[in-house]
Amino acid sequence: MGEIGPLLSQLFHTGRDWAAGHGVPPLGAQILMMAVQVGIIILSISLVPMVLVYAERKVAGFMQGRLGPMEVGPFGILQTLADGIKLIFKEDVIPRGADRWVHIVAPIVACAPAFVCFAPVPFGKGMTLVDLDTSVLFIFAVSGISVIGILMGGWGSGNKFSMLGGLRGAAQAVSYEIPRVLSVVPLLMFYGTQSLRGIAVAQQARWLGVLPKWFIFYPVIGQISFVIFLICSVAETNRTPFDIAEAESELVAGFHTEFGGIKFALFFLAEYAYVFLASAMAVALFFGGGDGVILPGGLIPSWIWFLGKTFMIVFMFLWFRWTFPRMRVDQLMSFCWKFLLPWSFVNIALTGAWILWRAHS
Amino acid sequence: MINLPSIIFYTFSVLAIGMAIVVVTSRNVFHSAMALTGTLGVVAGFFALLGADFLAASQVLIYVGGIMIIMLFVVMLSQQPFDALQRQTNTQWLYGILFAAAVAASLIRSFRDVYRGVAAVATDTVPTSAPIGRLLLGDMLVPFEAVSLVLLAALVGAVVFGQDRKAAK
Amino acid sequence: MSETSVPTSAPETFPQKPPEKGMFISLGPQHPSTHGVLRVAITADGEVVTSAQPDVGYLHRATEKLAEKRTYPQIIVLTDRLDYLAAMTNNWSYCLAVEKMLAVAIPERADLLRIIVGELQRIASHCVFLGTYGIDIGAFTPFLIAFGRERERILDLFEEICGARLTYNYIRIGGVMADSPDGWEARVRTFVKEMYGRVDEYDTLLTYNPIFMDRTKNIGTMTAEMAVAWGITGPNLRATGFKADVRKDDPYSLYSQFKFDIPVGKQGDCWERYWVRVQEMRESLKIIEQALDALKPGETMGKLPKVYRVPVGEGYGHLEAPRGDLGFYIISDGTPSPYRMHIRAPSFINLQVLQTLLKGWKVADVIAILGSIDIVLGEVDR
Amino acid sequence: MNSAELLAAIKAKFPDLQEIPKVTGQARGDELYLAVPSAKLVEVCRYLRFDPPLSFDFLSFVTSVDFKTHFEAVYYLVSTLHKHKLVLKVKVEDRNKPQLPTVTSIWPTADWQEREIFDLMGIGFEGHYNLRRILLPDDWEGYPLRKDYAPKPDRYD
Repeated sequence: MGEIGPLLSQLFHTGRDWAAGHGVPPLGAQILMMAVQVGIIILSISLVPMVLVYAERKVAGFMQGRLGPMEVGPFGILQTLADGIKLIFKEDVIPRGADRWVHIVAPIVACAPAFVCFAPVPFGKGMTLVDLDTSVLFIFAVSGISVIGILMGGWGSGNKFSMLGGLRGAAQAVSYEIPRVLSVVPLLMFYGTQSLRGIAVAQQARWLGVLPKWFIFYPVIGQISFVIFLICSVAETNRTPFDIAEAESELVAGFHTEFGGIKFALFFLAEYAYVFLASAMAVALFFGGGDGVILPGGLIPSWIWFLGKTFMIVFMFLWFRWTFPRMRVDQLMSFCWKFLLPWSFVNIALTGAWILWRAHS
Repeated sequence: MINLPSIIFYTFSVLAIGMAIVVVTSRNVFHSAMALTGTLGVVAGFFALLGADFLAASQVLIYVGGIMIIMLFVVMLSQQPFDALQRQTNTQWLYGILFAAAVAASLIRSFRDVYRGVAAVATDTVPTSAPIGRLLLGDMLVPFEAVSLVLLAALVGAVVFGQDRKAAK
Repeated sequence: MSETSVPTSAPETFPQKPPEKGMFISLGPQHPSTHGVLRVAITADGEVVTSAQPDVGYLHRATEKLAEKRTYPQIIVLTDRLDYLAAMTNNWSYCLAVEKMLAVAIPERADLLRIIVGELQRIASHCVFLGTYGIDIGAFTPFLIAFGRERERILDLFEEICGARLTYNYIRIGGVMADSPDGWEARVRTFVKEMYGRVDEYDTLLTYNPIFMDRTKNIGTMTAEMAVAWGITGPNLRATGFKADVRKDDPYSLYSQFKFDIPVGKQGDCWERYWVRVQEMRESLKIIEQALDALKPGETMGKLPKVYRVPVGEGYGHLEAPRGDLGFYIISDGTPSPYRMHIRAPSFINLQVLQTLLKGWKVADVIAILGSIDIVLGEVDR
Repeated sequence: MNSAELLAAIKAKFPDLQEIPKVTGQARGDELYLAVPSAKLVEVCRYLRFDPPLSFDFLSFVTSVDFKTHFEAVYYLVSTLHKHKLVLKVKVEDRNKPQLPTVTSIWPTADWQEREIFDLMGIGFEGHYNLRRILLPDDWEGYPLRKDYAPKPDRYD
């Protein structure tokens, strides 16, 4: 296995040329290839939640002294597939008191942005679908749309508990969005670019030829940034210890109480897609993207490095979930506004000082 | 001239106008708010179409992901679900339409004069965030900070008005 | 008997309807955190609870009436179904009452076996509390560790000694059902040794977790005076700093011979109610060890005729069940079945304090407070 | 205080209260049993609760018994300070309209226990602030713990 980025690029060029050679206008061929690329990304991102759900259940099982799914397929690896099939074929129930239209659209609004967000993620050398100049901002902006899906789910169910869950989830997501964006600002200042790929590539260097020049290894600023980013990402994805939006002991299941079948699956898909997205972003921002360590370059292709590191971060998400209790709403908010936000400002100031010092020396 | 950008532009325009009409005609406040969200999202699409990537992203981040969510919040908190499907418009809708039409006409007139001969669609997408940053923290620093001061004043005012009288004592 | 002969209307002072101001929330009877079929009618002004009325009775099975139609030994089976998480102590409490009336002597081995299973039962019951309270607060893993690992071990031990895992019917009037099987004592000893480490594990996982402490510290505080006035017993009372334990105050069985401490809290908040229970697990382990040391071969059933009559009169036997002071008040008219049996159910009496305890706390704390009272609806509704 | 001292202390204040003596051959605990007329119940309870040498601050349980000719309410009191116990027995003669004064103002714990008695035995408690059925449905007919209660066949019978 080598780098598949150039290979894919080659493939798309060949495909476009082939289509153009068979009488398809250039514009059409371009759109066709775009569609193929988008299709590939949607398919692979849809597969990710399946893997993550399986991983979650296995990790939870091992942490709780049990085995997790074992029945469907060897070691239960087909369990998620079976669950998916079950969910698709379930009856679609819309409660009588629900706002029909909002109820139906809500899962789509929650889920669709998750896929769009993967467009500028640099999965490896030459594996960035759209290398946007403002990709960091783009991801933050688009992932914010999902919050509306949560609110719609809360409103559209016509259920008090759902509405409370939706309100809580949205309030939490909007609040944590702010320190999350601010935690990335030091990186933007440091590398002078907003492109995820650009930031990842800029980190592919070594200190003294050994320690990778990843942002996480920059003393103080790197660690503060990463910790704030990680905490906020957990909160953004509504997972324990920040899962007050779906707190099952208080709100039954929060905003998705009334959703079943494929609509529930879409909410679920969105959650895991965002977990993966946040991990991928953390890798690109703080862990040098596809940059390898220890082994000489090229032995293991960059995309394997990237996915490996991403799954390490994903594991941290799972680990948090199965270890921590849930915070209370007001504690959650004060933690965000009185702790994370001031520290992210401090970190920006520190980074500014660092950059000034670097410029002067 | 039928090319890809113009097709997208007209699709977006139809969407934006259609949803804007839903905003003022829908009886369900929540539906109105949703339609407004859509309108603002399409505006971001226009920005993207013009090559203003930073503006497009900011539009989505601030309007769709921020302001609209706060508005939905207000709608959800202030209304009992589904018992208030009353009309959004009052009896003066006719004057409203006339006034809107007058504003639209004057805008179209002035824009036609100003932008005559200017291409509607930027052909090359140059990254805009760096120039915008330089502008905001360079030539435009004073207005930029003045605007933030206004926002701060609004924030303080909101806190003062929103404060519980009893709690203040 | 006419229906109108008894006043049915409540005085005007109590608000039957929720107050006009504020939001009405009906928590339950189907809700994940009510631990069964309990309904709490809450009125909240904003986030603050202004009134709370627990609504019970969804699981009422008329145990007291049923008892009037059964013979004394048959009633033990009914007691299993009260607090189904601590059936051993239910059996035991009932047997204490009947044995008082019969004035029968219990062999020492039977008493020690009772103490061992009773304290194991206390640990098992607190394990369930710990797990479910973790879930209430949002931590799922403690449940599967405490409930699925340690409690399972205890249930295995119970299964060996009496053949049942939930409704034991092991403690009988005059002694216990059967002697322990071969090697059972050694297995209990190994379990106890391991369990010390497991309780430490709970401390690292949940007890001293900062988020958990944030959620439960200084929440739902109760003073000792309030607790005594409301008749609260068990860990809930001890969490207020009030040192009260039937095992010490009114020693039954052989408890006066054992050395153990009564853990007490300081201010009776949710965390201390939890912490007292964790400490109690440790004390129970100490008692079990001492009881195992004292265990000598011997009879396990007192000298009772095959068919016996309970003399006319009355008896009250009570003991320290995992949830508090569990008592059975029995009136006998000399017939094979009791004339009247009353159960002093600690869950029922502890639950009523919610009416005042919840007032003034945030809606988000309701679950934390409700969970920390640790009720079993089988006992509340009887 | 032991039973004799307790009795003396209570007799000093309420001379006409009678101890219920233990009948030989019958089973009973070592506690002091007192018969209290229902008219004096609240007064006696208040004294028992707030008199420092007595201070029966803990009402362990309240229950009732149907003796076919009359009802009897049983109050089991414990002093957490002095560790002495006392059983009060109150006769309710009127089977048609059984009434007792409530002791919720002295021990709040009587709240639900009195409601339970009202629910299952049908004894009313004057002054109780929330006397409703607690365990049975609100529209239940009759009082099941009475000896003459005949269950009505429902749709499951």
